[in-house]
Amino acid sequence: MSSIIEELQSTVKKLLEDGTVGYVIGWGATRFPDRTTPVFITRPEDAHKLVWNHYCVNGTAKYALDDRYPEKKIGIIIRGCDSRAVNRMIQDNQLKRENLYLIGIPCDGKENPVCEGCQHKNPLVYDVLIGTPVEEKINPDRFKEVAEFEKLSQDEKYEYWAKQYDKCIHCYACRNVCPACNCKECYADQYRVGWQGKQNNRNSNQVYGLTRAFHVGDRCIECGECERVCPMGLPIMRQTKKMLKDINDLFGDYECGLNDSRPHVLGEFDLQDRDEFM
Amino acid sequence: MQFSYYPGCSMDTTGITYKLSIEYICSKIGLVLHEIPDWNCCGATAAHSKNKMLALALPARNLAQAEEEGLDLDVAVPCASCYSRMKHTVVAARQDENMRRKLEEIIGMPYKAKADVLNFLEIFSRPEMKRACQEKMYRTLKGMKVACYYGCLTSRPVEVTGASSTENPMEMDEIVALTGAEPVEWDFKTECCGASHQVDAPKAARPLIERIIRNAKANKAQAIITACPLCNLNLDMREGEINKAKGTRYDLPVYQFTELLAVCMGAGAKDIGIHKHFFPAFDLLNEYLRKAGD
Amino acid sequence: MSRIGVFVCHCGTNIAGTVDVARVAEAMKAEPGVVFATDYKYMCSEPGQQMVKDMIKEHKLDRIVICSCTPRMHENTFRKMLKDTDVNPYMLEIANIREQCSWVHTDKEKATEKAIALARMAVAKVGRDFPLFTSTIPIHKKALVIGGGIAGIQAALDIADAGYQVTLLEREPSIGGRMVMLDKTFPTLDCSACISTPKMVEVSAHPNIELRTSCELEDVSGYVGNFEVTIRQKARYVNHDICTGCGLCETKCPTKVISEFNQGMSERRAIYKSFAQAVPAKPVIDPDHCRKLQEGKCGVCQAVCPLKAINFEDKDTTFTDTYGAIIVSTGYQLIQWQDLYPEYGGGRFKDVISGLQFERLVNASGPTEGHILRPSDQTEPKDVVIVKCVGSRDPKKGKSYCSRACCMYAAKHAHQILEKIPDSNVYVFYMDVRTPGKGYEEFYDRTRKDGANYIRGRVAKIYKEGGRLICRGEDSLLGRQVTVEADLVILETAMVPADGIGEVVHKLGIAMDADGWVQEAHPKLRPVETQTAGVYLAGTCQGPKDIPDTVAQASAAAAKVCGLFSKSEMETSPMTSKVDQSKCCGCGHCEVCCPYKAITLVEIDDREGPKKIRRTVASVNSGLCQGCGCCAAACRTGAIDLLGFTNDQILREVDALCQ
Amino acid sequence: MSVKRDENWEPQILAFCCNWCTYTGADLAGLNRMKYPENVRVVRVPCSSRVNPQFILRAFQKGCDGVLVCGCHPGDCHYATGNYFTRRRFMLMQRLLEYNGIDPKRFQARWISGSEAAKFRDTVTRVSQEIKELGPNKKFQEEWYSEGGAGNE
Amino acid sequence: MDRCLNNRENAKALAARIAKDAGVDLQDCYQCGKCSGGCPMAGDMDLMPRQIIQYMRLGLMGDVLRSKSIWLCAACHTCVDRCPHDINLPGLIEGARMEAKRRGMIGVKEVDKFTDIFLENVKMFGKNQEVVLEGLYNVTTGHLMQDMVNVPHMLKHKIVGPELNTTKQAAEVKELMLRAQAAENERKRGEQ
Repeated sequence: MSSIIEELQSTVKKLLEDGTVGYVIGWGATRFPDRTTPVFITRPEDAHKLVWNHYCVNGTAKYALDDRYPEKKIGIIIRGCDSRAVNRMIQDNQLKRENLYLIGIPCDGKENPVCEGCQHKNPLVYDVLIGTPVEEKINPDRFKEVAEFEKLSQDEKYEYWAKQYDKCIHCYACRNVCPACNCKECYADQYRVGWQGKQNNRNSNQVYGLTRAFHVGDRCIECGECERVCPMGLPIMRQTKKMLKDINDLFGDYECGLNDSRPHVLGEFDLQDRDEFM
Repeated sequence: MQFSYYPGCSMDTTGITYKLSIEYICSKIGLVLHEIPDWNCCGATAAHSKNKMLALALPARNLAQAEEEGLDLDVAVPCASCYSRMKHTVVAARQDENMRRKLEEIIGMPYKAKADVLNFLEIFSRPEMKRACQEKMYRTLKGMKVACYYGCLTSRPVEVTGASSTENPMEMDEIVALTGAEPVEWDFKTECCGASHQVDAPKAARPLIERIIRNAKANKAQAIITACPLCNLNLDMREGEINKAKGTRYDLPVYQFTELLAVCMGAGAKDIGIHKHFFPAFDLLNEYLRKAGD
Repeated sequence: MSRIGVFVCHCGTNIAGTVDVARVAEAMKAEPGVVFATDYKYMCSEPGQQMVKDMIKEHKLDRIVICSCTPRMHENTFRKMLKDTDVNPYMLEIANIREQCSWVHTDKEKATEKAIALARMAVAKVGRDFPLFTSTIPIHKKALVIGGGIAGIQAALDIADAGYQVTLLEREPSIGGRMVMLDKTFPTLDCSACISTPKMVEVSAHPNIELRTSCELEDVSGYVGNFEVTIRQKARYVNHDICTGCGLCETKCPTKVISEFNQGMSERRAIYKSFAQAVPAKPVIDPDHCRKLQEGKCGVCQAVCPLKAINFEDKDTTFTDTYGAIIVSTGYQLIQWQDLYPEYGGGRFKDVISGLQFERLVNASGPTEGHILRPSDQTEPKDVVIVKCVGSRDPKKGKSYCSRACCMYAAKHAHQILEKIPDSNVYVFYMDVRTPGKGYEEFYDRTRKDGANYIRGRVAKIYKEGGRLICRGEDSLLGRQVTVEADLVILETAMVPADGIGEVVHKLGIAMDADGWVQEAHPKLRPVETQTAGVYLAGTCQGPKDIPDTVAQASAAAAKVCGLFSKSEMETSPMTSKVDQSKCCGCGHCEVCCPYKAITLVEIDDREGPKKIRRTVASVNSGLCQGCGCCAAACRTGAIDLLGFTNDQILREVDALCQ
Repeated sequence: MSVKRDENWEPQILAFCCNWCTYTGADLAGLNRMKYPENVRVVRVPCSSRVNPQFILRAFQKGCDGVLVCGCHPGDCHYATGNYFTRRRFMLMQRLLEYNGIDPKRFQARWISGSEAAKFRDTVTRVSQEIKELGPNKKFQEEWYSEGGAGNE
Repeated sequence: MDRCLNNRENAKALAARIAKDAGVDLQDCYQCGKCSGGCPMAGDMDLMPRQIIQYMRLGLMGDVLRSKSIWLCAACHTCVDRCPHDINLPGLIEGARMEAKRRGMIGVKEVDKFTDIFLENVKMFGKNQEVVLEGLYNVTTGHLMQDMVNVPHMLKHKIVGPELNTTKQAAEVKELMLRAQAAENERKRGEQ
């Protein structure tokens, strides 16, 4: 591990020194040994502040959205999930590949339950790779949780979700961290059109939850950031994964953010699609 | 170049000329064949007409043995029928994980379906093999017109064999052309010779042989070339019978393509068993070797 | 605050019989924004309309709700009425309380409640209406016809005869297409060239037709009435303004090339006219085979040309013109059967030919001057096998569709052989004989009586023994294998779209079906239109068909164009999509689902903080947009919205319904 | 959350109908004086693909007991391809709603052409009947939870 | 025999099962006859390959199971290779043959005998012994003199000899065959 950190730090240092990138997004240490924080390294001499350990949980890619028109390339240290986020944001026309310098780093799972089911530990795109690729494993249980939940009765499902949304505090952390949530102005903030109530009550939260699921479900890269940042511990992925599962069942194998993923599952169609509305 | 090797039941008997000529070529070009230690019959037509699982399991035992040896080599199979059965097994095991596990259970040993199964046409079609053969050939059969007969099982079903063409393949033509012989254009390259029914339904199956020979003859071939012990035996053994029964005068010796290669590398008739052919096969070769020598 | 007027129609007793119209009007008075509400016997009548106009003045109404019959009936009537007032015609909503209320319900109480709900929805929606303005676009009365086969020729002539200008585009050096290659046409056995060449000449002589041969479509932009089309004129190396078509150059050219027109069965020169009756009747140089252009040597044609019309320096040029309408008539070609059917020899046998090759063989101006001689040895075949459905009705190797014309021309070929070679035998292998056309079944009957042997089954293999071709198949009516020895085999091969159709379709923004045929707007009701307004189609580019159908469709397309050209300008609906670029993030999800390619992503200048940036946003071409709103539902931000059916309006309607 | 069963209770059903097929079909039903329940209200949209899935949520929120989306049959869309997108969107939406506890009968999509007046009548009659059997929708409704009652915007 | 086409549900179910096992949709076939036209064995068949599909479609399974054709198929796959609908006819025939065998309906006894002897041979020796095979076949079918003309040549050139070439672990092969039979039975049951 330590040699990887050295390799990482020296790579970043060199990139900053030779001016390839304006700054680098990565992880830095905090006062707690089991916490890291996202850091923006702007000077070569700060490269040593980068860390790489079991607690590098934050997604790095979405920060690039705050600097869509950079003068120099943005360096991002990306794991498998971050690389899928980059791919997705490029497919959504939000980032330009030429504005990014991707420092790939294979990841064998972090202090985050979502990592257990990860099928893409190695970055899918990168300009430079730190360390050596790790073995990938197929997750046969990708939709197990959803499938289990589907078995409940309608009322049980409703009650479950109602309880969850009773907890929701409408903080929008899930939206802010999600790489698929990249609208310029979220529908939920458009009070004039009145898509969405401002109140923090069960119904308003339910509508937000479902709308969000439908808005991002077809583009969800399964990074699990939404659940990680949710202060109330809502199982948000369970909604988006339902969308993904149905897309897989109905429209063929689909995983988002891969190099060859279909960009618009809902913006395309097949004449042979199943027809249930006859 | 090295391969695991599954000879099949007829290589020591009716396929003897195929075996001898392959061995001769191996010795010349340094091709190494590792025979699978304790192989068994592939089941041929019999197994798959009675029992689907058996038809997959018999070859699986052989392939598993090849894997067990740990040489990590593809398996070379001279007989088209054995090739087809083995390839069926590989394809089935690769396509369906449950099937692979089931097969392991039946044969009682691990089988990962890693190795490919190759017939000798596929092997000799490789550029490096062609080059190696060409280097060792100093005789030529220039001008000898031959009809290359591929048979059904090296080409069909195409999902299993992955053949480039099921009607007019060219691999053997290209290999045979290295000897100077001239492959003719003809139309029965992949028509069935009825080998599986020559014993149990001779009346129905004999005409299949005749129409192959007739078309080869009509397209001015002087010999038929095969790449399978069964096809070869079938055509070779029955040609005389047909002449006798129907009063025809077919005069086409039937060679394995490896025999032509071996002869051009210097093999004598005895070395590769030219005299073991049912239909006289020596004179034609001799004539062309002489012509070229003059 | 809006000032809404609500007018409830009795429609005699049609509405008032089931709905308490007075109560509806009364209820509407309580709705926010409503300043006036009343009921009246016939709103659509002259006095009814006058009352609306009067009330607009009296109450300074700025939005109108009419509760009456379906908007599909009188929405336009009332919009027209509003044109004479200060109210914008699009500040109008109609509540359908007849077809969807009074006529389908019997309980007066419940029907009245529903009518009130429907009226309330309309009031809610009209409150969010804002003025929209139709624009008119001028129609440029000149048509472009792409493809100069019989379909293109017919369409061009029809439009030109109606008095409009037409440009006829053809990529080959001559117009005429496939039809002029044929010998006779079924079922009447007219000489094909005799009926098509006069039309070709007419095209070249017509004052309203600009003939552009050796030309290809380069680029298309704009929309109905105003297509900007760039056309590439390929280098011909012969100045057609000077050339008289004397043909001296052709006789002196030393290079021989396989003739495309005679389907590979004769030769032409490198400087050539495709065929004797070519239009224009002037040669071009085939640069791929010309020795001067390839190797820099020769130049004989230039030396012999008495008018110095040869110019080896000729280059491709492009020119741009504006057209009001476009007809696609790019036609078909035959499937490349050689690659697909190795069991039929895969092209190894010279005497296995396609139906089109046979047409040339039997044609008096063809390579054999109309004597049926087989290609291998120029002898007269005695036994001929005709194989139908080669490439057609074969989902694995060819196309799954039926090519429609082959049954008939197979019968025609059989007839021609039996007529020209009296002691010949013809065997037709068929799966079905399809003769749905005037005089077609009779023709098939006649061919059988001529002596053609019809064998029901598909040929499995064609092989050669002793100089003869042997066709083996099953006669499925006998239930046994049959073999037929033949001197000549004619394969009636499938029609497939002409090469390059994909590019044309892409440039025009129209659609193609799975087999590559151009997609019509509606298979039954709009068979010659495409989804793009102003682009029509004719002939086999839309699917296999025979000559009568092709010509009929060409005339139909021409009629559509003439209909469009009969007006000098057209009104466009203002109810199109509109992008709020300040909200748009440029993700492009709207772009991919637009069926009209009306949405494009463009870069605009913007600021981000102090920085000047170029930002990508969606942009709608309102000339192309047809107002379906698919984009609006795809947009997560709601940055793109459909005027007349905005998100805001529909949400209000839903809210109003549930009050 | 028990609600007393009102015998005279009528469900509120909202039907989004495309202008070219289903809306025309509904008009034809009127022209033919066919009868169907009064509780179905139609919102006219140009194409079924105009219907944003959020409209459905809104309808439930505001108290609808059932929602229908109707358009042209696949292949017959006035705008060529709109209903293929509708099909994809609402197959997913229906499943997502079911997953959140809404009975799929409460949200349905149907293809009804301009000539299928009888199909329109039968569809809305059946849907109305089905929803009547399900009883009032209590899920996702604004008024059940908001303190200020309905219409609190 | 009653040739009425109605009420053939059982036979149609059997046909459907065989078709499913072969991965065939019987309705794909439009009876073009390209299969029969190219079939090398068609000359001696009593039902054309094309007809087998039509008989199965109509539920005339008796005719199919009784036919010689299902025993004469050489499994050369020419039919499916040329079939415009890629119909796995050899698969259908294989299924029909197993079903016929199960019911003791042997259209061509010699073919059945030959395969049985072949497999017995493998069970006994692990490998197939051509001499034993041909000998046993001739004896059991009564075609005593078949192919005997070639024997002198073979003996003279030592193409065949008295010594047997067997798999050393022949017992292993035998067990394998028993297990395969059990697996096959299980597979069949699973389908029904």
